[in-house]
Amino acid sequence: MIRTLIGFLIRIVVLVLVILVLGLILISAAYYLIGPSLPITPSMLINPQEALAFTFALMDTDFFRIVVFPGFTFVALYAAIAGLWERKLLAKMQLRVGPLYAGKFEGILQPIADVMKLLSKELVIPKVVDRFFFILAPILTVTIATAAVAVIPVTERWVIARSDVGVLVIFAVLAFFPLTALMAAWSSNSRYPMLGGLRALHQMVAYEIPLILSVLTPVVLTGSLNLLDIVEKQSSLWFILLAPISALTFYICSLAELERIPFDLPEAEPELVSGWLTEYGGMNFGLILGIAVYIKLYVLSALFTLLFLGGWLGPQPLPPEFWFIFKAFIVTTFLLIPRGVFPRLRIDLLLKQSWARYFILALINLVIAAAVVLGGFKP
Amino acid sequence: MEPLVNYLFVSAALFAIGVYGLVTKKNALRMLFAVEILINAANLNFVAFTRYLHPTTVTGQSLAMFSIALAAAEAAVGLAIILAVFRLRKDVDVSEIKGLRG
Amino acid sequence: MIDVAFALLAIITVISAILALEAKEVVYGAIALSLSFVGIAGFFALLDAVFLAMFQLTVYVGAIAVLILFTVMLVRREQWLKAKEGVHSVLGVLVAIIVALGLGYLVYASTITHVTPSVEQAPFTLIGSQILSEYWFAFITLALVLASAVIGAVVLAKLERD
Amino acid sequence: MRGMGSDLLLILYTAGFAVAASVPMLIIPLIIAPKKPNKPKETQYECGQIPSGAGKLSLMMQYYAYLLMFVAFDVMSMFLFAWGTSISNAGLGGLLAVILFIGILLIPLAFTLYHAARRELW
Repeated sequence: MIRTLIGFLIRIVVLVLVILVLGLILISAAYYLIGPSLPITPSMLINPQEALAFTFALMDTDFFRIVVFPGFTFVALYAAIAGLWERKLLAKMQLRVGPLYAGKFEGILQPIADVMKLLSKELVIPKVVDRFFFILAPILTVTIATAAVAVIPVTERWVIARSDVGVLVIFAVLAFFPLTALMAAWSSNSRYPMLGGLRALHQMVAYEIPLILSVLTPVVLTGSLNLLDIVEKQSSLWFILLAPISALTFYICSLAELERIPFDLPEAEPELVSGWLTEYGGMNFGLILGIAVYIKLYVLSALFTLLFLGGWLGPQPLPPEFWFIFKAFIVTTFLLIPRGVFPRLRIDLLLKQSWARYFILALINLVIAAAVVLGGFKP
Repeated sequence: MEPLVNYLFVSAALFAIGVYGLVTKKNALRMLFAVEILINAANLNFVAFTRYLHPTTVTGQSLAMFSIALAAAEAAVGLAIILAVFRLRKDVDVSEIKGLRG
Repeated sequence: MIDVAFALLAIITVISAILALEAKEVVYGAIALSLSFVGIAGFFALLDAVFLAMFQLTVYVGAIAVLILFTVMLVRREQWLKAKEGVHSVLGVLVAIIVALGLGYLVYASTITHVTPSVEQAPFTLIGSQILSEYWFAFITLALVLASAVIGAVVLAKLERD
Repeated sequence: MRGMGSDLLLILYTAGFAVAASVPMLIIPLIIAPKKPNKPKETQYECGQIPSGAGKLSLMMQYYAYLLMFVAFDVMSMFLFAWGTSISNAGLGGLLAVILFIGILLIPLAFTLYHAARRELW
């Protein structure tokens, strides 16, 4: 009794120390990065005007963008809200209640409770795994997913990297996911992960081509790979009206890319336990499923919004940031709904469908768009 | 920017590594790796020369795109051959593959 | 800043290329090879060929590396351990050193290598027009090559039952 | 005016921050979580059975044709991106060349789909 109590206290003390050290490292890194351009003076603590000016100046730095608004914190928050929304929505669709107790009202604090639970769980790493790649795979997955966020503009002002090849950057980033899935599957040295990983590989690979081709239609219509340009050109007409088939293909293929029902073969619970994540537990699992998958969900719904729904364009009184997040959230909801409705496909049908149907559909709309552009249409 | 000579040195180093792999390895997969490294070294040269000598054209980039595309075709056929041989002989050692002679 | 990036990329690319050939397991060799591809893409980005860098990442890392990794996993481990490695290792190192020295001498002796880079650069949109105007025949031939490569690969990979 | 290189550098910084944020997530459980390893916990999961045989198996040979096809079509789609960014310069001739390009590549598509569907071949 006494020993467990002392052990518990020691753990708490160590935890506090670690958090302090990490916080100090982060703060000094932040100071190193933004300090030269923004002098921090002690008088800010007293003078609110100066502090406000400092805050506004801070919001224009790359550091703030990467860490807070269109960057990591915003996306992590979006991921948490989307996760909770998914559980509540599916519960309502199936006449259940979903998360209910955390946070008094409809379980709104459930994401925090989940993170706490995952953080306090033992990190079980089986003896037979290849440790280096087993631990590397979740970190790599989160890193890659976050790298895609950098080129997604929320508005004209809130964007991390104004890349001229933004669309291609996203596809270059998406190209890494089969590799990490395969890495996780192989290093787990177990049968369910291996089968799940191979399924994930085939599925991502099969649906990437229709996805790329459906994105090509807005690119052909605007002649630009810059996501900001593509949104600008939609001020009169949203591209979902010009390229409905592409929008549909993009939606279906992003369901497959996200491994959601009806395409969730890689982690089909009744068949494969948890697919290529079977050997992962605790925060290892939380990094992939809790963060990376939902960041990917955000990236694809934001991409749909930017390419087909006019991005941040909307009626004036409401700010453009609101319109973007609102549209992206609606697309996210549409990506979540099939989970409550559809059964799961068989893998040979899934692969065949991708090439025989969606590939051809995307090509048809592409040729139509090219004909429209060459016919003299300027969006 | 770096002087052109540094890019050429990196590309020469990669080329030498590729040649080394082709000479020493008997595993067909490793030889395929070596070929990919060789192609990458060549592509690096294409792009570097165009960037430094003819900066307003993109000929090197176009040629590098064709070269990458050919590398993709080569990888597909090469891996299929390796797989077929492996199924036939349960082996990927190229010096053991003598049964293919007509 | 760029100099540091160049040095890092050079180290990563060369070391992972060596690892790709020398790693004990071929799976790790394949992963190192894909890291080497990423390094080359980084060089392309440094050379202001961003479109090509993304092309390299998508095709090499997304397609070729994945295909290689999958095939490596199909070819079982016991089998590839049987393939004897490094039979001519002394000869190989010698040949590699000779090639490296020869190429290095050529680079060192030539005069064009000390040109200074100009600030102006071509937009990547020229690539498409150039491929479709100047190299349209190569473009169509490439389609034929890819088509025959896929058909040939499928014929090779399937079992001959019929 | 920002150059292209700095854009990619910003993407790298974002990825770097993701690493900096996710590594502590793996360190904190090492400190606060209980650590009671036992043998069943440290073997791989096979529904409660004692695992036997090789874990690294590969049974998905029958879909290899799709992977082979993917390599060619990935190249095709990236070339189409090169066309899409310069569509007005390429003009009608460019469109015809691209349609011919796609048309030629539809032959291996049909061939591969036909052969991939025949299960006895793989």
